[in-house]
Amino acid sequence: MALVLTEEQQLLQETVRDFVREKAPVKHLRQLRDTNDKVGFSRDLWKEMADLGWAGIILPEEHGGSGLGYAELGILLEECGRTLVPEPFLSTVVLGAELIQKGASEAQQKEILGGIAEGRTVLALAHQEQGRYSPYAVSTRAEAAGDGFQLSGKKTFVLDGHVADSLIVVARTSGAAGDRDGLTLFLVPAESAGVSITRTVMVDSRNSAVVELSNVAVSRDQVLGDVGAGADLLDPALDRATVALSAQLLGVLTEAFERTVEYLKTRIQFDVPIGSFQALKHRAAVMFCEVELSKSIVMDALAAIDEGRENASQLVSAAKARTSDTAGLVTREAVQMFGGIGMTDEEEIGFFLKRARAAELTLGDGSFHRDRFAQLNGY
Amino acid sequence: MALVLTEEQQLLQETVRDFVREKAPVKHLRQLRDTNDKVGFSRDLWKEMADLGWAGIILPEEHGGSGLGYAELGILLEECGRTLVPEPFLSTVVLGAELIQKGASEAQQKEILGGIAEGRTVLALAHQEQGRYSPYAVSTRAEAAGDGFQLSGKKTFVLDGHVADSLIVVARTSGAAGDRDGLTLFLVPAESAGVSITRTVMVDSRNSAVVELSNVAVSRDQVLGDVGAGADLLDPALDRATVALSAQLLGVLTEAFERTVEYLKTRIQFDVPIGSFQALKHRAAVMFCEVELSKSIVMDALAAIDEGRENASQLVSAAKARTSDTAGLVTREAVQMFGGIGMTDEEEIGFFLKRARAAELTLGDGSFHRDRFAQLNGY
Amino acid sequence: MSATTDLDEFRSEVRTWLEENLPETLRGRAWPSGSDLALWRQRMGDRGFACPTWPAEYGGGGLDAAHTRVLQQEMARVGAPPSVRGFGVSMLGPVLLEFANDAQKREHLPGIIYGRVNWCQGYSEPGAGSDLASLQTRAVREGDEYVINGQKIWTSGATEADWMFCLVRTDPRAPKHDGISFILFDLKSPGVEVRPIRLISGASSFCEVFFKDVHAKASNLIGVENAGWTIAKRLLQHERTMLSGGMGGGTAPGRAAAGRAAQRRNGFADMAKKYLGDADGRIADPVLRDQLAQLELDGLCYRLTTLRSAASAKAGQGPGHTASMFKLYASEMNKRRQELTMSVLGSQGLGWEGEAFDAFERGTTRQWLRSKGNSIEGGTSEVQLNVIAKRVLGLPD
Amino acid sequence: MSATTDLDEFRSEVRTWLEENLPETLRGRAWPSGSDLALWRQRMGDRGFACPTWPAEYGGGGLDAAHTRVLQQEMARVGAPPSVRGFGVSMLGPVLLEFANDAQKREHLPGIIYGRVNWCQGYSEPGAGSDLASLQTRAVREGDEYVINGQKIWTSGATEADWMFCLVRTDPRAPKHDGISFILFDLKSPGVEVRPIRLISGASSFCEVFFKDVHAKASNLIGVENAGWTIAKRLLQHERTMLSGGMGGGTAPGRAAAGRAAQRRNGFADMAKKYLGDADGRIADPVLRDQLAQLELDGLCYRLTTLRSAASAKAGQGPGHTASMFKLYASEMNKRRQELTMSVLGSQGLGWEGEAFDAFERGTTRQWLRSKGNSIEGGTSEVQLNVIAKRVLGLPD
Repeated sequence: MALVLTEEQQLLQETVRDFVREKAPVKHLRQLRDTNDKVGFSRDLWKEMADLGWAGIILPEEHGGSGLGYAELGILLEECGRTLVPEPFLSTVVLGAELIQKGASEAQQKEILGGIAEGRTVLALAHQEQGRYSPYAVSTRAEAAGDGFQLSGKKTFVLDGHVADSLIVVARTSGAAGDRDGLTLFLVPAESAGVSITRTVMVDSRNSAVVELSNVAVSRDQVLGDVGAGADLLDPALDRATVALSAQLLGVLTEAFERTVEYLKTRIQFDVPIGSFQALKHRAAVMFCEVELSKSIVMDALAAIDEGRENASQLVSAAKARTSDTAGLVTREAVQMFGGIGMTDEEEIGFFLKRARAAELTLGDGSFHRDRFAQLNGY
Repeated sequence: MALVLTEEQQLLQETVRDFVREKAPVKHLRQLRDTNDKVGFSRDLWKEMADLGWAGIILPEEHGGSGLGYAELGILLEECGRTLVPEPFLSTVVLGAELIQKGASEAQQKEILGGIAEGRTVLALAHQEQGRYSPYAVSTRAEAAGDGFQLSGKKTFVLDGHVADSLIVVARTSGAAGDRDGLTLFLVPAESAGVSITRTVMVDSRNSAVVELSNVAVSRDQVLGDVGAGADLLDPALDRATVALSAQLLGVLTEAFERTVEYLKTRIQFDVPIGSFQALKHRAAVMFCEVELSKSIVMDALAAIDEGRENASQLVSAAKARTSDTAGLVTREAVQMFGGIGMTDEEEIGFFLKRARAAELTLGDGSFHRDRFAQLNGY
Repeated sequence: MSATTDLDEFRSEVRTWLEENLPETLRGRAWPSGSDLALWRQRMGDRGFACPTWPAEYGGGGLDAAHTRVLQQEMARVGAPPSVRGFGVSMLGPVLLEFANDAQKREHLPGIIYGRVNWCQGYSEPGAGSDLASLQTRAVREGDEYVINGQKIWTSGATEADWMFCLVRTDPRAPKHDGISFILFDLKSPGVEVRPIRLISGASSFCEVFFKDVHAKASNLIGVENAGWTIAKRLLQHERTMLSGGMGGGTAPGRAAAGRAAQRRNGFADMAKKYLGDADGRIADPVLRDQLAQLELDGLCYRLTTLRSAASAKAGQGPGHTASMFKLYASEMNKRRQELTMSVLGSQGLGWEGEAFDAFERGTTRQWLRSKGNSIEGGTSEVQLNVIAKRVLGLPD
Repeated sequence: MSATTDLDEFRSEVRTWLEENLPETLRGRAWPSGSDLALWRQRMGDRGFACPTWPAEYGGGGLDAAHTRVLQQEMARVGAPPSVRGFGVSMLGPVLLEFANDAQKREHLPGIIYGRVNWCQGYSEPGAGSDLASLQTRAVREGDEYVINGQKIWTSGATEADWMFCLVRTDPRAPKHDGISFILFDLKSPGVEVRPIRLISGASSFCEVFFKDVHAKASNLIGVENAGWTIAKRLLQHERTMLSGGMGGGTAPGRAAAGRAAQRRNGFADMAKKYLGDADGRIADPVLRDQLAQLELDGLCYRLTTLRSAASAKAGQGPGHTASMFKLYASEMNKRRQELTMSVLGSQGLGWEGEAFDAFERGTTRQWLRSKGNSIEGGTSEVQLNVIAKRVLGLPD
């Protein structure tokens, strides 16, 4: 069931918590934002994290990884969520590592996975083409050309796209937008001719890019998995990224909730702490229940991935829907309860509101995952 | 705009209010229920109401009516809603009167409308065939037979069906369930051969019946409106019945809200009135807003019918959606705030909960009318 | 001998015992009755399996959590029903074990263990709902008896009950929490009148109980006179746990509950398809479908949370304040479920009696109404929210 | 002469006057500026049309509600913008008319009428938000001046303002509501420091304003010393009315607002179809479509309620407590609208700057964040709920 942490896991949790509170508090993100940092995260800090084994946490030891599971990855990301750590976990540690492990040749694996584990290599998945998340709505074409293919199309919301060494591009070798069949994944160095990457400045001050592909020539070697069967590779990787993001969101919402409860105890109005007002108490208690439920489903969905349970996808969708919606509820209530000060950029709670909304809209929001949950449950 | 009552309308409101509080309080409905009254309302009381001009309120004076509009009908029904008056307004005064006026021959009108205005004649619309409201989902067949037709099918939720002198049956002369075209309305005496009517005992203790039609022979004279174009007759009548029901619901929800506020002021727990608890205060204030909004849309939708405004259907759907949902909110909160006593049959508030749910599911619930509102607004 | 070996041995012992002692007619019957039930009660009581965790000296099994779990697993395996249930075993018993004196335990526990005495709970009064401590039922000491006058309400099962455990005011001048006592008496005593309560959902097992000069033996007062409030609160915790359902006894019953819930869920989706239509395998109404998915998803998260709570709690610990969360969430969720069912059924959910509605439809109407009481009985949702805010979150008064 | 004839004559008089006096460049411009605006302000002020309901002796138009409505209709007809707006005309002016002495009115009203003086509001403080009366900014009488020390926050437009109307504590020992005064002073006075506030949505017109030994003339204290709380409350009512938007002045502006809202609505549906797809004329996502319909329906009911309220209120009556309802509902509704827009846009709603997002998309992000302040500024939603519960429903403290 894995609904309680083992002693080793508790130790990991404490280690991560202490590290990020000291080295990557919310101030870290604020500073990157205010200095218009070109990278959008700290390469030095990323190296330090890699040295702690975090960049390769789910990679096998032969590739320099820690060989741990999603339960541990979840603990790591939950703690990173608490301080809004912007380093490239989702793009590289989860999506990149998973797709390369499952889809690349041994030589490619050897080269790239080591780089990931050492914090040298950053990858990005170039997938989404429109605002609303819809995994098979891919129009980017991969036309056969000589021995290889030519890629053309436009990708948006490519997480960490502007600093990635290579992109994993989802393109269509057959079929039409919306079809599950006919997708193919390509490993494309960012420097390739015809690739144009523009960083986009996002509300949550994190990294994202628009990628334009104009007749980008790729060889057969650059195909990950099988031609036309990219969805078989993509689906489980997206599930894993989704549960990882849910764990991060769990950290975001838990921290926002705890900060709000603390504020309710200390902010004085009408000569009493505002947390003594029953209406606010009840709203806080309602949030508490939602936070607890979020924690449970995230832990179980992580365990389901590790155990390879048949219903893992359902649990993942439940986790993303629940954490997305709870994070929205908690951060909106947080800003309201902080009052005017919560509206200022100076106060950190607003960063949580922004991150919660961005993460909600990443990899499918509550509505998307309820639909998927219903479908997987046969209605 | 007609968002305030004229002096005449205020007078009508007071007259109705005084009458129903004295002669038809909630006790009236309770007594009918507890005695398993075969009729389900009081014929004597209905005669008295008719003498006051209520049964023919929207009928022209030539047919013995009062010649008033929907604004006045709305006032009447709102007050009747406050005490859950079970007399046959919706079936006879609105649906029956409208359909006969618009669809029957002059001779039929003369005969039937006078009977309605005098409180002698009760009509019922036999329309719905399934639990969820869907106006064109009619499978009952009207097969051509000799000079006339033969009707076969089964109707549910026929309001006042078991005491109606005649049924207005919606049947299909062509097309398939769901089509707007091909519906035809027939005026069928309840005593006709092949008509079998079974009263159903409903949660809100009001009248409803299942009607089975087995090769019921009807003549051309019994057709209301044009063959195959029944929807042209039905649609405006349903709009009118829907806004009338919304007005009734407005009364139900307003009364339930006012009783709840009163209870909050008088029920003592922890040595103070429970209405002094901020959480309950806030919930009461939220309800107040919803009640006020409900009142505004009902008044405007009634006026839109009277004025023949182009967007009347949109306003009617808005009114039904809003009053259905507000009545649900208010009556659920009412029972919760009344606490244990609200769960007993002895306390009257439960009657409001039951009526609110039944009225919500009559002529389309909030979800149905939001869908219709969106469609009529072009999205 | 290792712990595992010990448990394995116990398991085979239980298995054999069940094979020999479970009356065949009771197998798989959730609510057994008749003479075989009497036999089953006798055997389970004698063997100490009726109340396995209670001390052996009072007729319990004296088992620890691990052995109890084995017993429950083996009983579930062969479909053996519990021999006793109700207020006695789940609420009064634990309280007697904690607060009663030796003579009282010896007098009352066997009646519970062998299912000989039906208990009911005399707590709420018309003026004392959420503010239970404002109760007014008076008990005046006269010699070695108390004389009781007043009224209780919401007494579940009073028409069937033999005895009542009851909160009474023994000192009307003390602050309200300091003048309450916890006393037991025979419901057949002269002066007791029981009247069933009709609910908005129809007949119910709830009653009003009136006391006119009812005499109760002073030796049946539990704990110290005027210190009954402590006992009352502990008993409410047990009640909350019972009402939130299935999160009490470790993971095994939790899993079983999850299985039942899953079955119920599929039933809901099928029912929704039947009433709303099926569009390519989906419920045809997308808005209600979204609401159902939200409800099921919440139910899943809720059940996982009860399992997580049980896994976190060390065996033998009493229910913590999370009981408030479970009580709150479970009752609000059931209300949502019933509302959603009504929306799905449309006018077919409005039937009260008669053949025009099938049994499921008629049941729906009643259950919808009955569910409104979930967030009132056993501590209102507002009380649970207060408890969470204060005890769990530490928000100030 | 009948009332109607009188109004008709006035209408033609206004029409002629507007034809002759409205600078062509200002026609249809909502936010005019430049030298023609100066001319327009002079003419409107001279004619008494800038503040038509204010008494003529102080430079107002002295018009009743019916004539004012005619003036507004005629101005709307030719697209004439108001010549003055802001805190002076909508908040301070009415309060001066009610509470100031003759000399104060003569000194300050013309500056408002001719748009010569920009006013800002010194109310909130870091420790005094919802509990405004706990404000700490001190004003000490020294001769014919007050010396002010302290800090204000959320002062809108302070960087542009000339003068401030300000709540100060003049008696720190009195109960908190009884030691407050309402005073006016020049923001260019020595000792005033203005710092703009950066919001979560970016730059804003809000400021913090610090006072260090700022000298204000005692003759600019409005009303009686220590009795400023009454004025403060009245002014908050005017603020609430202003923030809830469009329900103040009878049906004409209400209708115009309804028209604008309808336009915005269709825009929303079209936008939703663009981002979510169009399925047979419907927004392709049925769940979001349902939410949009609910929002629009609520908006419709809300606008009708403002019209009903205006129709019920007799002309000339001040805003009643329904202002709380409108403030509450309008701000909560706008928050919902912004949330829904974000859901529709998906990741295209997450842009902050740059060309990858069009102007609408970037605006969406900022407006979503900015809307979170709607339910905080001008009295939080919680304060409005308290007011409704107490003043409208009469629930006890």
